[in-house]
Amino acid sequence: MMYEVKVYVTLKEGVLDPQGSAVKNSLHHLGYEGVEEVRIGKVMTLRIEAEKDTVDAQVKEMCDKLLANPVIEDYTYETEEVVSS
Amino acid sequence: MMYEVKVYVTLKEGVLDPQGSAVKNSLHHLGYEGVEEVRIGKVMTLRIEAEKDTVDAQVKEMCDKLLANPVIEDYTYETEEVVSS
Amino acid sequence: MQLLHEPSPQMIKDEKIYQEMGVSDTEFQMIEDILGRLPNYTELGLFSVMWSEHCSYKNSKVLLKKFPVTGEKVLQGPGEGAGIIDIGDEQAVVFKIESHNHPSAIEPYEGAATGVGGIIRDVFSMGARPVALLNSLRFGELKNPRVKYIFEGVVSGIAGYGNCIGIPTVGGEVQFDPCYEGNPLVNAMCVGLIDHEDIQKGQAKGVGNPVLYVGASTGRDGIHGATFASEELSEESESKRPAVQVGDPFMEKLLVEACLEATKHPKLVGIQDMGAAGLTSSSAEMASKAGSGIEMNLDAVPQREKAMTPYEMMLSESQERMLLVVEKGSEQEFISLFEKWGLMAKVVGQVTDDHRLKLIHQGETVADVPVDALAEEAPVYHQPSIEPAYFQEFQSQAGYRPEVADYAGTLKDLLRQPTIASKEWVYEQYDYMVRTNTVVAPGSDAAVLRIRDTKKALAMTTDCNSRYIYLDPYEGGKLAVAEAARNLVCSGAEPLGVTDCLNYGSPEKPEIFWQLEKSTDGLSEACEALATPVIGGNVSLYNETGKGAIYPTPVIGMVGLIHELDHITKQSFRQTGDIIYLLGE
Amino acid sequence: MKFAVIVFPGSNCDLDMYHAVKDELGEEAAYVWHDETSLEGFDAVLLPGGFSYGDYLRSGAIARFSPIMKAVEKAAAEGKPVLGVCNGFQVLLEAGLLPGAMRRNAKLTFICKQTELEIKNKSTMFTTGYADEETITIPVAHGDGNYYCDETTLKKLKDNNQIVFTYKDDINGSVANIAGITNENGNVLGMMPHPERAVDDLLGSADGLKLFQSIVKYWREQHAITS
Ligand SMILES: Nc1ncnc2c1ncn2[C@@H]1O[C@H](COP(=O)(O)OP(=O)(O)O)[C@@H](O)[C@H]1O
Repeated sequence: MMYEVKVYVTLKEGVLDPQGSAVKNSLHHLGYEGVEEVRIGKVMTLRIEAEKDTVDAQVKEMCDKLLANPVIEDYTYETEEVVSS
Repeated sequence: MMYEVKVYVTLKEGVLDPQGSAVKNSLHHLGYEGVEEVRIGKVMTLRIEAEKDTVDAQVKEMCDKLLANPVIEDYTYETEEVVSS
Repeated sequence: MQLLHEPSPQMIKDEKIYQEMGVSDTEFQMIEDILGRLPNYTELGLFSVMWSEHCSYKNSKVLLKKFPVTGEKVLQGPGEGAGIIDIGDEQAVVFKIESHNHPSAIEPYEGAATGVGGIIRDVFSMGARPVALLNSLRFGELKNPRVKYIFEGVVSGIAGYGNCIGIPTVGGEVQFDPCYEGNPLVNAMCVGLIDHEDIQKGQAKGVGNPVLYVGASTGRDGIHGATFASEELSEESESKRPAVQVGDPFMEKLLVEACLEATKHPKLVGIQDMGAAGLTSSSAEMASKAGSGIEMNLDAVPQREKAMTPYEMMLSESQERMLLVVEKGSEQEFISLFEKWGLMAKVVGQVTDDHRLKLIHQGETVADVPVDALAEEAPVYHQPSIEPAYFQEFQSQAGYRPEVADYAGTLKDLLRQPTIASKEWVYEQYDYMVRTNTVVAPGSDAAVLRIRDTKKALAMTTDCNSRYIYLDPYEGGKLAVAEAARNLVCSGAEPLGVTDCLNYGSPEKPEIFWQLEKSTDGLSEACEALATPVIGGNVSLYNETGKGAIYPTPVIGMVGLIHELDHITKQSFRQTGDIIYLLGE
Repeated sequence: MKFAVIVFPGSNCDLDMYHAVKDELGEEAAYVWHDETSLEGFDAVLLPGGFSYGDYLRSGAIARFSPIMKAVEKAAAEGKPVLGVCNGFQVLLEAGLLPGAMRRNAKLTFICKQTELEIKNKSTMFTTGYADEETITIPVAHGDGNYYCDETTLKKLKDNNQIVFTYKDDINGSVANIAGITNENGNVLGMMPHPERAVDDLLGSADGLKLFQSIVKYWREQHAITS
């Protein structure tokens, strides 16, 4: 079965995000004073051919091993079956 | 009102994604042969203080002006009201 | 199937679709005459890119002819990926400069990054190891937020590519002026070192020899302007089509190493990078130079996207790709060599003897055109030239002498000008030390790199004061070359030669063509006088926005040889008590 | 003494390491390709700077899965000197051989310049050659050199004397200005500044040479005892 998986990797709360602060400042310069915080993370879209009962475990493993660094990052993911047309 | 906005910025279809290819290859080496494609984008989480009827337009403007480059990137976003507790 | 989306040869002619590709009525007639029939869409595409100013120099050829291009030490003048100059001990220096102005204006990071990637390929395709990068940049005034965005993006793009690939970026220049607003200039230069015996040429010799495609797969990158919006393609998909290429410096790093290994292989016949006009220019030029032909099977071309048409494949400017011709029977050795570096190499065609570029797609011949017509026989124009009014006005002005009351204040004001101020913010983003040869880092007159295992060093610089050239193209042209030479001499070097990047407005305007004419006269004369031949370069015309043309900006890249490490001098004062002399008038 | 210089696809400072050891230090060195599996016969391991796998995803994240890393882990466990510089440091962090992680530089831009370092621990096998209170000049060249660790880890680093180098000025936002740390054992050193680029006055500084000389001195002493 084909799955489309979206993995969201974000900096742990408490870890300073220099990129986010830079974007926030730029937005303020552009006049968007209401922006109080910006945090920047990654979204990875994976297409995986896998068995229904293993896909979840596989994605979790990939995140733990490679896609996120647990020292500074958290992750969440969503899995969706791709219905071929 | 306080809003939490998630902006997803991804490379347009057809734009080379060297990061994604590198991650895909690495996942193959780790034994996840089923991974057929990886595309990497950004997710930006913004907290914005704004009026209900302007927040959407503001976010769209920010995306067009700063957060994404329409030449190579697409974006989508979700807006949610933050209920203070 | 997808070919159906393309207009028929008759439609192309009747509806003058060729004009959308920048081909004029007369040029279309020439193409028809050359082929003895109407070109199909793919063939027209081949001509349109090969006959573009960028590839054919049709408007600038008459001017380039004036440059002195020979010299005792010149091993390779203009005509190949990069020029080569002897530096003794069986070694030589290879260098070239190129522009990436337009892509940088719309996607500064990737535009600048891929500009760097392209010029590196020009140098290692000669068989040389790239040892240094330089650049020459022009932007509008920094007060404008869009300009600031472009400036920051360009600098980080240059840094991003050069740092990742591990070639030090050792020098350059930055100028800010309102004339560049909306049309920044991003010129990148690469310098390489080579042993004489390793010099390669981009030639497709030997009938039956296989043609190898190496590196990244082909996508729809950089096919723009010339594209025809067919009925089947919705507006939405059109807007999805990327006009700007994205670079992969990591892949190019592997490509450098693998190609340098390949150039040591006795069975390599020819190698060339796929730069502007990608597969088209590399195949047509390699065949034309060798007096041969090439037949390519497009189904074998590695493709990143689905259902690519021959037109798209031939015009794609996807980055990090090379074309090789190797001796028949050795293809597997080369494929294995590239595999070792994790790179894809595929046989996509063979050398023929019919002087034609023949393309096969899904069993059908989709293009069949003479290679010389593509590579050599583009029309040459001598545009009319008129002395602009502003020049006469400037000439008739009395010499201006500024009155300075507060010297210290004026000096500080000058130093505050972004064009004059320290460029540390820029060059601190470049890894200028990697490979540990950089003796004089950015910040001095010229950069100096030692040549390992010798007592020698190379000095290099890029220079151009476009305001002078605007005011007086002839004198300004001479000044640009002289400034570069002075920078080298002040570093302890003997100037060896020049590569130039001619950035101008539209040559179809007589006043602009006049600037081109006069300034190249000045450049030529100075190069002649200083015995620094022009061994290569690049032309970028049509640098204009609604507000007008940029200043004429012929950027000079110059390289010199330092015979003894002891001769290296820097710009900074060394110690208290040293005596200061002022030379000259 | 024989040094292994690990080469990942995308390593850039492999050559600089090699020449520093061969030409300036006068010891033996050899390149070891990332897909080898053994470091048999080497007395010390050097992980050079660069952009392994383009530093795509996170610096060092992909390289840590190279086959050679098992052998690097083994060498580290055996107490052999292991030095990771810049990208090499990032690989060691990702591999968990050193604590913490790297973020983008606080100002977001890449920084290349000579930097003043303070030596916080002069008794490691990497630093005995330096004099007391010596401030040294060694260049940095990195985009992701902003060292991070949590409070607990920082306390541990301090308590165990694992912080070896700090920047004199805050150049990239690193926690406690950390420029280089060792593991608990003291035989694995990761640092962002490039000692291999500071081994020749012609190129601006020779302050890095003592680091390599310290390794050799340590090894000679060990070797004299065991043989
Ligand atoms: N301004 C110039 N001065 C001298 N030679 C030039 C100039 N512009 C282009 N050339 C030479 O013309 C030859 C063809 O250039 P080009 O087709 O642009 O090469 P490339 O395929 O590397 O871009 C090159 O050898 C180049 O050095």
